[in-house]
Amino acid sequence: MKKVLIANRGEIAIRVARACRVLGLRSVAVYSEADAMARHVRKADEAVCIGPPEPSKSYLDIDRVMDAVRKTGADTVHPGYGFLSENTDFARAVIDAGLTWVGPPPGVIGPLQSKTGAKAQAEAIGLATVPGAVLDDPADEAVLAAAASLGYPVIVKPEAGGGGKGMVRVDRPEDLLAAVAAARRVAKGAFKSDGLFLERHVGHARHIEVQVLGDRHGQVTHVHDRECSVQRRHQKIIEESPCTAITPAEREQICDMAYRFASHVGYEGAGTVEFLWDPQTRKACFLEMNTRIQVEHPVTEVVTGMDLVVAQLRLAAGEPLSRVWQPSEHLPRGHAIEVRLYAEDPANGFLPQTGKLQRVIWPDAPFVRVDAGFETGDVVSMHTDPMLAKIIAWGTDRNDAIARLQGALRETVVHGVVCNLPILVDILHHPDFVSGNLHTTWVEEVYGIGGPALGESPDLEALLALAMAGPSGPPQRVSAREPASHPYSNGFVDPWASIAGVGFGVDGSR
Amino acid sequence: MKKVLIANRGEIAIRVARACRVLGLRSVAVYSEADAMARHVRKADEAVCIGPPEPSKSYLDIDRVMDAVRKTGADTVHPGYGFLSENTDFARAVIDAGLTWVGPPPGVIGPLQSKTGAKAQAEAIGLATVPGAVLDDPADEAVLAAAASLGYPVIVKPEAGGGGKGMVRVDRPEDLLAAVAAARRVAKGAFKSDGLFLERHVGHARHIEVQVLGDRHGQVTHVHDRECSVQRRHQKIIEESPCTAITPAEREQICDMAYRFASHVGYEGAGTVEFLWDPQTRKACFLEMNTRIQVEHPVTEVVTGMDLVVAQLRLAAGEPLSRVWQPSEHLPRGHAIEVRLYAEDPANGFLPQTGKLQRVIWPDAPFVRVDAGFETGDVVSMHTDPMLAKIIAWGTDRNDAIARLQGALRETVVHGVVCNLPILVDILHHPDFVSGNLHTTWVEEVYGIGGPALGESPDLEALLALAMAGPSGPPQRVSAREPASHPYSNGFVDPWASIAGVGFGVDGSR
Amino acid sequence: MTIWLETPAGHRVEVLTTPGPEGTRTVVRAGGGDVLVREVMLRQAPNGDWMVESGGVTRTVQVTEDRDVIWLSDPGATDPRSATVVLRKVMSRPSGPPADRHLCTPMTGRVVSVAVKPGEQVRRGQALVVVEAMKMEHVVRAPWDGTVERLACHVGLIVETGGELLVLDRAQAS
Amino acid sequence: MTIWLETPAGHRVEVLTTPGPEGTRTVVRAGGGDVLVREVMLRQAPNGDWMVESGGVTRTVQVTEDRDVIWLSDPGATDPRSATVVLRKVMSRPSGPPADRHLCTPMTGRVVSVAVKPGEQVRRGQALVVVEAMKMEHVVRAPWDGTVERLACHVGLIVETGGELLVLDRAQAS
Repeated sequence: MKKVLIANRGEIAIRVARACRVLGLRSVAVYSEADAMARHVRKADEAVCIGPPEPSKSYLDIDRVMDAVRKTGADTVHPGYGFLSENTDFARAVIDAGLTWVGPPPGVIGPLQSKTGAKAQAEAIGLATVPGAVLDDPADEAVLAAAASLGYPVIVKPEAGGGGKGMVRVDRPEDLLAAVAAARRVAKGAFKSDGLFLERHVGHARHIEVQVLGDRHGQVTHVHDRECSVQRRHQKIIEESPCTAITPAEREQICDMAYRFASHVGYEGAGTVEFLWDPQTRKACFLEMNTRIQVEHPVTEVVTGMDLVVAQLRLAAGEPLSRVWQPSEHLPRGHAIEVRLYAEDPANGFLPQTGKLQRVIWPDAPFVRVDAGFETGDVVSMHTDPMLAKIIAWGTDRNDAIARLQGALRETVVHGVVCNLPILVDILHHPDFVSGNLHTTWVEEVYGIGGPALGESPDLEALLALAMAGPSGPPQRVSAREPASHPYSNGFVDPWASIAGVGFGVDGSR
Repeated sequence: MKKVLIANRGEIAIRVARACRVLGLRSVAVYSEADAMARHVRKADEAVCIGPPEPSKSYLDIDRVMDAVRKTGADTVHPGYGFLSENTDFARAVIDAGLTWVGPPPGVIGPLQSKTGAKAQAEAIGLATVPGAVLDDPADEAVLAAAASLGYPVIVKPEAGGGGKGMVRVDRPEDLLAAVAAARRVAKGAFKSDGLFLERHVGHARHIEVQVLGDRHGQVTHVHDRECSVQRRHQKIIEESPCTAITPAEREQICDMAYRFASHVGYEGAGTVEFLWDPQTRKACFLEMNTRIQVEHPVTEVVTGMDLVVAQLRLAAGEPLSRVWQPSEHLPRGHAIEVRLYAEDPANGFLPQTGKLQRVIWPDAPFVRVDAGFETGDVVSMHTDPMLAKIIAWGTDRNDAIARLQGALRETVVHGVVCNLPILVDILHHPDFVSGNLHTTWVEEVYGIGGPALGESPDLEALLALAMAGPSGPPQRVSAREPASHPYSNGFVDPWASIAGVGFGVDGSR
Repeated sequence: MTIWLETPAGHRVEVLTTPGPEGTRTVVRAGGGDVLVREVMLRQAPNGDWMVESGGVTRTVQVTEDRDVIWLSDPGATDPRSATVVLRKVMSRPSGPPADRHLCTPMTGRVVSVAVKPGEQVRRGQALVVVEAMKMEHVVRAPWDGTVERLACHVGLIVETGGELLVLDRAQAS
Repeated sequence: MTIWLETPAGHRVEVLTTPGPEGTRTVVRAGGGDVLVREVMLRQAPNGDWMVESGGVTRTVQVTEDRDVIWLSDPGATDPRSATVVLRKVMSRPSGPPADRHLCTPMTGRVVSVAVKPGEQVRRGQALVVVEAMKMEHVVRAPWDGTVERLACHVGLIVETGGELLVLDRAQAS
């Protein structure tokens, strides 16, 4: 193993390049034409263009990625998360080319791709699962009957989903068919499979997951738990480790469930077993297993001192688990919280935003880590995920971690594209969050689906700062009037429009 | 405690401001006219000018600093390191004004200011010390006799020293008197006291030190050890924790010596007990105690998960040690190494360099921390310490920490002012360093006093990069030709001069 | 030079700047120019930060001009939720807000379906157009009862945030 | 446009640049222009990084022009010790090296002592001037036997790196 091609973009591609550097491996980035200047291209040792802006013709095109592998002489492929990371065809193409695939073999990925199939495997070893029903009969009556048998509210989920895409909660029978149709369309587009299933909605449940690692020699371990209950649109936005809702005995039980499941499926590499935890029954139900590194892996790294991406590479190279993971050396210490900074408008239904980041300052403080995919001058395009960065704080306990993260977000500056920073700040100061009283629909219930009303009244301090606004002596370093240097930079978002309430469906005259 | 004035500058002032933010305290920076735009000014909540560029008329002027305290309504003063941090008059002025002083009381600082006095106190409780002699009789014969009684080589040290300033090793009697005269001049200028003493030079010794904490209620603890043997001009440039030269039993013994000394002197706040460890005898000799936070405190923070500056503030506020420090929660884990990046020319006797930092990129990777006092555009002036930043890497073991630090230094870019990055990189790859075979004169012995010959032959990769050098289509972002915006920015250093070997005492024609 | 700015809450303030050797003297007034909010000196640091001095005390903020808005961040703000605010230049704004009746897309994306035709009558809440970006669908619904006067989009069109999708007349006295 | 650069090891290379829509085509030659080192395309990223493309593979380096030198960093360099090099523009250098006999200060600082007078004869290694900065003393010694022709400094003077301290004639056939 000498040269690793990273079949991804954004912060995770940079994260993998850094792990390569620790191990003395060269890294190769790939990029679509929209990403020719992107930060992940600049942070790798080498980079190769793999096609036009549309992911389907670049990051998702197996042939183009394999061409890049051949061109650069990479001997190893790391898929990151999303894109081709859980694609068995891609894994097989890599392995068939005689290269090292950083992830479980296709024979392990495949069966876990089907969420209902994974649930069946969990049930086979006695794990509880959330009651659900496969929508294999597309007839309206069959769909309605399936939902009725589970009882409302239900959640419609794509069989091959990820990132909350296509998931929708349905509270009343009259909304079901439209929701199923929309979900099929999204699923078809996003995952090339319109298979759907229903799951009973568990009220005020928490999302708890367990990191696992497996080697190529049959050894598997869990690497402790994370909680990811703060979600919007069924997508995690704040994650932490450890989960503070459960007792040590419950934690041990959940971690053991994950260990048993990973052993049962013969897991290799890094993966995550996800559970829904019902605070009423205090029971964890198996949800699914993700066969890749997760967005939220840093909180585990920070509390355990374990570099999971380095571990992925070492395990893929054939090292035994016992050399990579020493349970006694990597006991969790303290508490870690991660926030995901998205280019999206929290005041406007969390809709993704695009444009040029005119000025970005990431925080930089002891016990704070930033995994950023963007910096000043970079462009957020409409073709790919709008996550700008993850900011992770560690503390001796949860309160300490919260205080450090609050301080870090104060120092965070994102100008030019509206992002979810204000709502992250608000959540970190919310009594429910501070007391740990959270569940997967908490954000919606507290802030509404349309998003919160934030930042409406700048205080005196802000008015003082206002004085800055005038054109003044020294030249402005950052100017929006410089000619667009990139074909996608004219996808500019007028932030004023959203703050003033001028948006879709609102009378433009206010 | 609501508002903390930080009587310092550079990275430590920023470090303290961040600790304030974690505790919800407002921070106040002070600055000399040379630092009006400095990064520490920009990172504090408020800032006040305290005088002209010369430190003696600003950072060292107690009246000016106390004026700033009154003007801003600060209720607490943190002195950082250097400047007034160990000045008993300043501590007394703060306390007499009814404010909280973050540090030990003057009655503790005072006796420890005298290095020979501190050694006497150590001897009083049975600690070994390095043989030495006070030079209270300035007569040449007395000085020569004192050195002769110790045996050469000897080290001339200022009584009230710090940062290696004024320290000089003398190998032969004929060099002694000139060295003593020079040391007196430096000591007088730097510490306002020309008191000197001699110490026997211990060959190939290691510098081991122990962090201690004490509360206002008589409780003291040690917070484990650090090693700082990589030094140039008697100043540390690479520090790590833990020290890998000693056995667990020896470590426990050294930490206990530090604990006993700190208890004996009734220590309060954060401090460091320093030892010289002789690998021949495997014995630790007490050197001195520093009554402030140290430059190298991050390596302890990173291995223990203990925020020492937050601890300083909490202890100063009167919290008991038991609330601040739990030995079982803060056990050292893994290994941490810090490098100090100085604006100095390693190829030219490590002479300090000044000028404008035309472009700076600090590394940013998991398990890497950067405490930076400067960024792009900032000016390094001749009036103050040329330390640009500290880069700290943590690893599961020493090799892992070295690999991470090597990777981080690869990503570090400093353009515009010559700095010691090349020698730091070289040291981190040196077999002696990698095997931990170090001592306090190792840098001098390996690289010579004049500094190493490094970066003489860029390889093919660099020649490729060379192609970049042409003036080209897109406008250059960074240009040295922009008019100087700061009165000190014309202290520019022509880096070519040093690389081409054109410097002091060398025939200019080459 | 004088400009007027509007805060997110809709307050208007006048900003008068006078460059000088010590920095730019800046006076901020509110209430139609009658109320002095603050008088400060401004200097820009090499990294682009602005240093605001008032009464001998300096604070540092980040400011970015971007077309007709100004992004302003103050890490030392008392309320961290308003650490960043976006101000609108009200006098110098090149064009007015989009006219009545024009429905726009709130995000950049591709039009994946258009459910109405010109001349069609629609009810408030009815789905008109679906825009997709990053695999997420956004349904544009009618904000009032009315008649589709004109379509400004078609399936497959890439639309940018604020781009017009269609013109919807208000229903007459319905 | 063509410029000549000198590497730290003293090698000279010719750099020929031709701007175009795809980037700047750049040809690097050595050996008096006879040896083609590399032909690449250059583009600058928004953050100032330069992207170097050759044979469809892109690498990223940092470049800063500062007067007559160019700082160049390549984080992917095979030898990390030469990740940063400083190159000299040899043709465009405004002035030659300091003339023979002129002794300069290697660091910016204050002159704290001057041990010689004009006309004084000195031996190689003799201390001439002491410069102090950041409480560190640097002793400027005679690099050869000779005669002090002229003093260009006095005690208390602030001198900048490379600034002349004195002129020391070489001793005639001594």
